[in-house]
Amino acid sequence: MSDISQAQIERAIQTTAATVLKNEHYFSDLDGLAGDGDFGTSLATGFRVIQNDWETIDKADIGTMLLKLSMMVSKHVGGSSGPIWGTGFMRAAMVSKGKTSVTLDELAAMLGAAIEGIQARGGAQLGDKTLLDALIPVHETLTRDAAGGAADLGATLKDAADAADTAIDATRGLEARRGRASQVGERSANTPDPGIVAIAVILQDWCTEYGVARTPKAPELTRETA
Amino acid sequence: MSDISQAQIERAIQTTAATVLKNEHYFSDLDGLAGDGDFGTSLATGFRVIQNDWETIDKADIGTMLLKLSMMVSKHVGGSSGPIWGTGFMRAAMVSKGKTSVTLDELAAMLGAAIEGIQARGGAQLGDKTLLDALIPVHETLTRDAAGGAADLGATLKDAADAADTAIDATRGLEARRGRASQVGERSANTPDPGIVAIAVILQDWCTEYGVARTPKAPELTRETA
Amino acid sequence: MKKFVNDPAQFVPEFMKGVALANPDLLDFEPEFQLIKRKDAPNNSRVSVVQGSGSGHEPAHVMAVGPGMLDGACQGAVFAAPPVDACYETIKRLASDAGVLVLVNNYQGDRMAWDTAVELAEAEGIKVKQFHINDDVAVKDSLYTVGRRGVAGNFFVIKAVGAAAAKGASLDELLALAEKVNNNVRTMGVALTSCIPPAKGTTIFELGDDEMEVGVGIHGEPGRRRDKIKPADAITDELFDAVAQDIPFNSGDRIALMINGLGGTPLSELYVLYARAHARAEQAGYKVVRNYVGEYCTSLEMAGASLTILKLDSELEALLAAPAEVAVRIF
Amino acid sequence: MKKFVNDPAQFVPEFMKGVALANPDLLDFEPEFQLIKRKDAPNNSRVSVVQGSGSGHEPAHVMAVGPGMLDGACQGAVFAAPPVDACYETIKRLASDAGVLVLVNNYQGDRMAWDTAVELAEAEGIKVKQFHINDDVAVKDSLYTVGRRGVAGNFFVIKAVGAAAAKGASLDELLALAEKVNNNVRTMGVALTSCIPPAKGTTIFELGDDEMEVGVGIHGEPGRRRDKIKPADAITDELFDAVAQDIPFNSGDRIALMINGLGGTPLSELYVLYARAHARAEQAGYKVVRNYVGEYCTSLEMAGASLTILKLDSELEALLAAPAEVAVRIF
Ligand SMILES: Nc1ncnc2c1ncn2[C@@H]1O[C@H](COP(=O)(O)OP(=O)(O)O)[C@@H](O)[C@H]1O
Ligand SMILES: Nc1ncnc2c1ncn2[C@@H]1O[C@H](COP(=O)(O)OP(=O)(O)O)[C@@H](O)[C@H]1O
Ligand SMILES: [Mg+2]
Ligand SMILES: [Mg+2]
Ligand SMILES: [Mg+2]
Ligand SMILES: [Mg+2]
Repeated sequence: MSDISQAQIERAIQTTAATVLKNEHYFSDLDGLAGDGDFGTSLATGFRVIQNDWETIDKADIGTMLLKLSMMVSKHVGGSSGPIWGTGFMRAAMVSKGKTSVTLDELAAMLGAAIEGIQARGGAQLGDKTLLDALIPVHETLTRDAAGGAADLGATLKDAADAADTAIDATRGLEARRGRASQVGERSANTPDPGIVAIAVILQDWCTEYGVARTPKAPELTRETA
Repeated sequence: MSDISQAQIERAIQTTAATVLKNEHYFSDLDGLAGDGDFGTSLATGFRVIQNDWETIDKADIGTMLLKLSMMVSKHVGGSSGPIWGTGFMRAAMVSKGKTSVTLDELAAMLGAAIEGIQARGGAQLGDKTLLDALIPVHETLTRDAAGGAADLGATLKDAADAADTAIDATRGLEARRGRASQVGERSANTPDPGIVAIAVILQDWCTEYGVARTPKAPELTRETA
Repeated sequence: MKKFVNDPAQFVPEFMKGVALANPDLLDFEPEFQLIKRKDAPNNSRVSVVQGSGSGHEPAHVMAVGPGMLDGACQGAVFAAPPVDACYETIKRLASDAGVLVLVNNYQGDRMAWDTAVELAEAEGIKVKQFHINDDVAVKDSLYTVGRRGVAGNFFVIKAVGAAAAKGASLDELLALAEKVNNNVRTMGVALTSCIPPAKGTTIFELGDDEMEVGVGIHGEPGRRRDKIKPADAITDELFDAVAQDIPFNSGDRIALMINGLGGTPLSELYVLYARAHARAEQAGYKVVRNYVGEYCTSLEMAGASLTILKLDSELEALLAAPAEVAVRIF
Repeated sequence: MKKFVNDPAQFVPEFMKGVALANPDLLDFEPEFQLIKRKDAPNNSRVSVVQGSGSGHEPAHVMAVGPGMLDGACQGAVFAAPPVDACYETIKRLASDAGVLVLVNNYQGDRMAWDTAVELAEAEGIKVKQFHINDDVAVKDSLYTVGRRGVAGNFFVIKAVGAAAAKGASLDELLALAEKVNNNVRTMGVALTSCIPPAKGTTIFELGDDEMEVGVGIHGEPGRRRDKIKPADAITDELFDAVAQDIPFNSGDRIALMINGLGGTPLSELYVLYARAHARAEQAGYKVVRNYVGEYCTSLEMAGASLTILKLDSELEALLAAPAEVAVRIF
């Protein structure tokens, strides 16, 4: 399978910004169920800056670009999302320094590094009902597909979106064990985690953007794309 | 026409108490239109005490009884209603001292004294859109009937109720010139004055209590009796 | 009703009891007359400054009792002037050889109650005078009515008079001082919601989701007009202009600027209003010497605010800066 | 939205500007990092005490900056911990030879931001320590989660630590003191309404007209349960029992008792709650040495209140009684 170009990654980031801004209020409403209703606004604040300053961002290579994104997040994004997404971009940047294209293997390594960084920062494990419950399965599909599982990038994208989508319903019943939601005990059960939903929505929109046909499963996605 | 006994006056006062308590929220709502929404509660506070302590009130004669009522009002009723109704009872008491029955002439004199006292206390004149705009016409009917206008007390009651009823619509369009409502300028126009309505409602209920047939005119009364 | 209340009829005595329990060394509470007074008042070497008014405006009026402020205050039910007896007993208990000054907010109910009480007290040889506070510019004054309402400017009259009384000013001097403050202070407010008096159990007036009442009274009385809610700066500008043009204030004036919350509006929003009001004052050439942002004269849980400007001179500046203590504290 | 707001995105910087304009001699404001600091800080002869948290809890946290309290505080958007950069710059600007103590309310967002900022600051050789405040008893603590939330008890940690820092206590002594206060303070709150974050424009949760959220978080997070609104005394009893049984407090304890308003509840109602809480404390044999009734840690315009008890000893009593000054004032 052919490498993933920096242009494709840039397009994915711009798509993500559009998705986050479009869903600002929806993500905040989801965060209101067991949290404090600011998730959408916090993310949107950061991606609005990224979108507005897009042209001026140093894109010498993938790593440089991701480092700049990490700095923008650290400057503008508050709440848990700031440190989490800022750390994620930062760690991904460190393993893509100097590269202007990456193999699927290298992309998986970037996500793996981001996951490790987020875990180190916030102490969450798989099953704690945080966005890691979406990112970790997605990382597995990337590694599997890199090992020859997928025909092309489209198929890989679909596998990733499937994994994130599945995570929504798989974690819905759990009590959160990290993040603000973990401080409300059983009141967090039977509400979807907004971070997991956000990852799934973003990947679904990536599929659409790259012309990959896929029917979403979780109600949060069908509502969203509806 | 036969004299009015103390028993009849006591019955009128008890009827008044029942009317005021029954209309507490309605009177307060009317007061909310151009005022502060406490008229019903203020009056009810006083008449609730009068009702509860009724047996223990010294009723040696009409004057003594009215003086006691005046003192109860001064102790328990706040807002403008306290000084107004307290002064009214007090002045009526002074001209009925020692009496256990009064002629219609004397009853008119009692109301006249109450009106003078209220005017002295609050400085309101006819047309200032206060309960005096009901009491003064009522006083006129009493004097007229006392001078041979009415066949019996029932007819007199009806004349009095008519006068108060008429005052509601006659003053509705005016801007208040005394009381809290006078401090809202034209915003007090086209709202009924709660004090005037209260007098009319009380007289209407006296008619009912004494078996005098009468069809109320003003919407505030028809609503009320509805 | 989204309120912390037991029996609505007991709401006022219950919160007054709380005020007394929270200030055991400072205050005495007499439930029979809903009266709170300084433990150390009256003091025959100085004039007693008292007030009495309807409840629902906390910290006005009973929570404004303390050294350098009021010597005592009685309360009526929510929004109802106190009964005549309560006013009379307040004067009586705080009667001082130096006299008693009653600061009355200009409402007919309060005036009639205090007029009666003062007549009774004078008949007993008590030296007592009254002053009517009327700083609300919302409704144009008129000779034919009761005149303007007394609202948040009340705080400045109490603060100045209380400080002067503590320094031993005479009854006539205090009366003149009250008039001076009242002549130099103006206020206008705006409501975003109506409050709900506990005993009434329903709102006093109905506002649409996007409506505000400009010039509202602190009892929910109508003001100048109903309007659509505007951005905070536009609202502040309207309040500022109405107040500033009334006296009028002039460039070079030294002023005290107050943004008073009506009860349901959080501090953060009050400071948004203050930022604009302060900027407008500077543009107008006023020097903001003192500022007050918080709740001074409220209307239960009404969402809204009022803006007050007081023109200062060296005498008033010193009196406002003088130490004072009231039932409500931060530390 | 019944709020005084211009552009919701500018709500926080605008009210911070108001705070700065109202305290020109006391405070500096840096809009870029939504940071407010004492003009006279840092001072190398004493530890700087700082905080940083989401907005919407005013007067916490930026309005708690002043002599004897915080040296500085940065704010995030409403209910959002400050960005990492703001936390880092706060430490940097208040770096003192004696060190910097960061008082962090125990939320994951705040902790992650400060952890990152502290790492960066330490890498630059700045002496800095953190302490996590977690006084909310609403949700049972658990090893497997982030632990209890930090709410109104925050005030007591700031007051005690601020007073000790002013007296020149060392960084380690202040850390120990913060832990002592935190170990002896407990809080629980109740909401009668949800608030509306300006940027969200809608409520965080939906409550029926007759419902309350018992144990609510100061960001509108769920608490122990949804229930029908009960009489004020019954609500106070539930808060009191939950708090009193947690440490537990014992007969003979000397305590500070706080009734904190969540933003939309008027003072009068808070004193109704205080009256009951004080009576319950006396029944339990506690001696109420100090009391606090008002707004200390709010949730925008949420109608509701929290009850806090702090167990005192002579050291804490002296520190609470020490003079202090903050941006919000009465006089
Ligand atoms: N420790 C953590 N590790 C990874 N993700 C986390 C952690 N804590 C929270 N999250 C994610 O962040 C989301 C909430 O973000 P946000 O609303 O910005 O945080 P806050 O609770 O500070 O308001 C949650 O839905 C969850 O997916
Ligand atoms: N000066 C006055 N003289 C006679 N009646 C008055 C006067 N002022 C007010 N009233 C009457 O009292 C009524 C209002 O009573 P109330 O609500 O107790 O007064 P307040 O305005 O103090 O709340 C008015 O409807 C009016 O009829
Ligand atoms: Mg959140
Ligand atoms: Mg009224
Ligand atoms: Mg009234
Ligand atoms: Mg948050």
